Amino acid sequence: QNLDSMLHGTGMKSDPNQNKQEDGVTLAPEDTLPFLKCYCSGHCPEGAINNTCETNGHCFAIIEEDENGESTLASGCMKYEGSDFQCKDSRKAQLRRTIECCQTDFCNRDLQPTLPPPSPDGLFDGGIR
Amino acid sequence: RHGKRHGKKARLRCSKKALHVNFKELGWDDWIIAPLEYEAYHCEGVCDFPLRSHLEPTNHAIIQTLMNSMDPGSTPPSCCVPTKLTPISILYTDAGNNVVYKQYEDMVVESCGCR
Amino acid sequence: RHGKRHGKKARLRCSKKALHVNFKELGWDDWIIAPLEYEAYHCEGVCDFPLRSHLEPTNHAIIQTLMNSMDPGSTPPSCCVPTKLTPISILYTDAGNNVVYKQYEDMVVESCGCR
Amino acid sequence: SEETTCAFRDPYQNDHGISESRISQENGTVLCMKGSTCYGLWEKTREGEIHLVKQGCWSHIGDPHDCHSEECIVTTTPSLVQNGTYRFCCCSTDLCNVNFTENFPPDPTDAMPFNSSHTFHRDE
Repeated sequence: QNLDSMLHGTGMKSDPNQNKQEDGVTLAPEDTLPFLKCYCSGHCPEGAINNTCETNGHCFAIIEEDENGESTLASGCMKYEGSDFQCKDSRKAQLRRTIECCQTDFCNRDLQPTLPPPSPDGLFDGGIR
Repeated sequence: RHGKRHGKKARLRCSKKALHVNFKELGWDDWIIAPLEYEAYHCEGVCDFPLRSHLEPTNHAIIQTLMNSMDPGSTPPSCCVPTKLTPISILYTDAGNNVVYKQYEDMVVESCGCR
Repeated sequence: RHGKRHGKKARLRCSKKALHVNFKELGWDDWIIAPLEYEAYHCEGVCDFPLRSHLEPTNHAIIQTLMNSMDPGSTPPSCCVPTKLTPISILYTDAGNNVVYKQYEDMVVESCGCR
Repeated sequence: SEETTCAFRDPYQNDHGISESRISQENGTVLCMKGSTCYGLWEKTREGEIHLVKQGCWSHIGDPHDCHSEECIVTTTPSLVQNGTYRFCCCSTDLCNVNFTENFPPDPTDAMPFNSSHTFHRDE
């Protein structure tokens, strides 16, 4: 079997982040370059130095409880695109968690989100700030 | 407790892992001249909430991740896949036994993300 | 026997499935005015050899699929993810309680593929 | 499908993604891209007063069944925003978003049936 027949010589460019400019609309926030520095822990990008990451969106801190009731605090960088959704989170998540977002350098280092109270029916009314 | 889970294996989050490709083992050393092996990497790990910015999530991946955290049984999580890839050059002999130099696109993972 | 596996549940191949998103259920009807629900679809199913052309596999996905079929334990298969997405319009109120009309990119799956 | 002309009103001037060239300020209309539909948003107070909030192009429909009627009919229960007083609808013919009619299931928690099926005109 020949690699050539299986592989394409000039593969499709898979750059999902084309700059989406449409008839004169200026650069949207989601297309700006990273400018905000945040503190990261728990899941930093590869090559992050001094627990620092960069983004064009928000810094965040999140406390979440796992299936065994153990809670973890983590923090990091969140892209602008979709931050409306991620910072508002959903109050109907199965596991208890609270996320807080902010937009100044390293503002998430001192954030101390607290877990929402468990709700009677096992689901909880997740807190978002 | 920042980012540490004691006693419980921290779930591997979406990241780039090694994937060594050996064309000889694939049985292609009868038509590929060089290279006979290369590091392709691959992407592996969970895509959980919140999707960090270096994972370049689309809005759809973010919505799907939220729906998964509401009801894991009905909606699968988003998937950890390559988001940036680079080419490699390959020297091989074609059907007419000519030696051909070609650049094959999207052969090496540069970065991973959740989609 | 073309394409039929008797007695064994045919494995679901990578394809587009329904995913109905209800912003009210997500608890977002306190900031989103319209729409309050939409069809986002999602991608699900196995990416097995050979990867069909409509799944628009990258060269890396083809190589990874081959390596997986040689040694499933050491290399995961490529993953079924959205390859084309379209936007939706949303009317919402921002932090200043202004009504904003915005086009959110990449919200609806148009096609799926293996990456 | 052809381009659609819709009534246009954007008091906050914060619409993202509509280029100025397509807006005609004098008669308050906008020429929407191919495949787009029109939308309108009004506020209906408890006393029944109607205030126009926004009108324009609805370019990307979330649900394939939405926005294909010739008239602007409010068919879904309003969101909680602004205490449920907003009325949103979308439609697909020229200037169909000048006014709206209501035809949505009353909110079970609402004592006074707040939905009546008749036409409300644009703020003059």
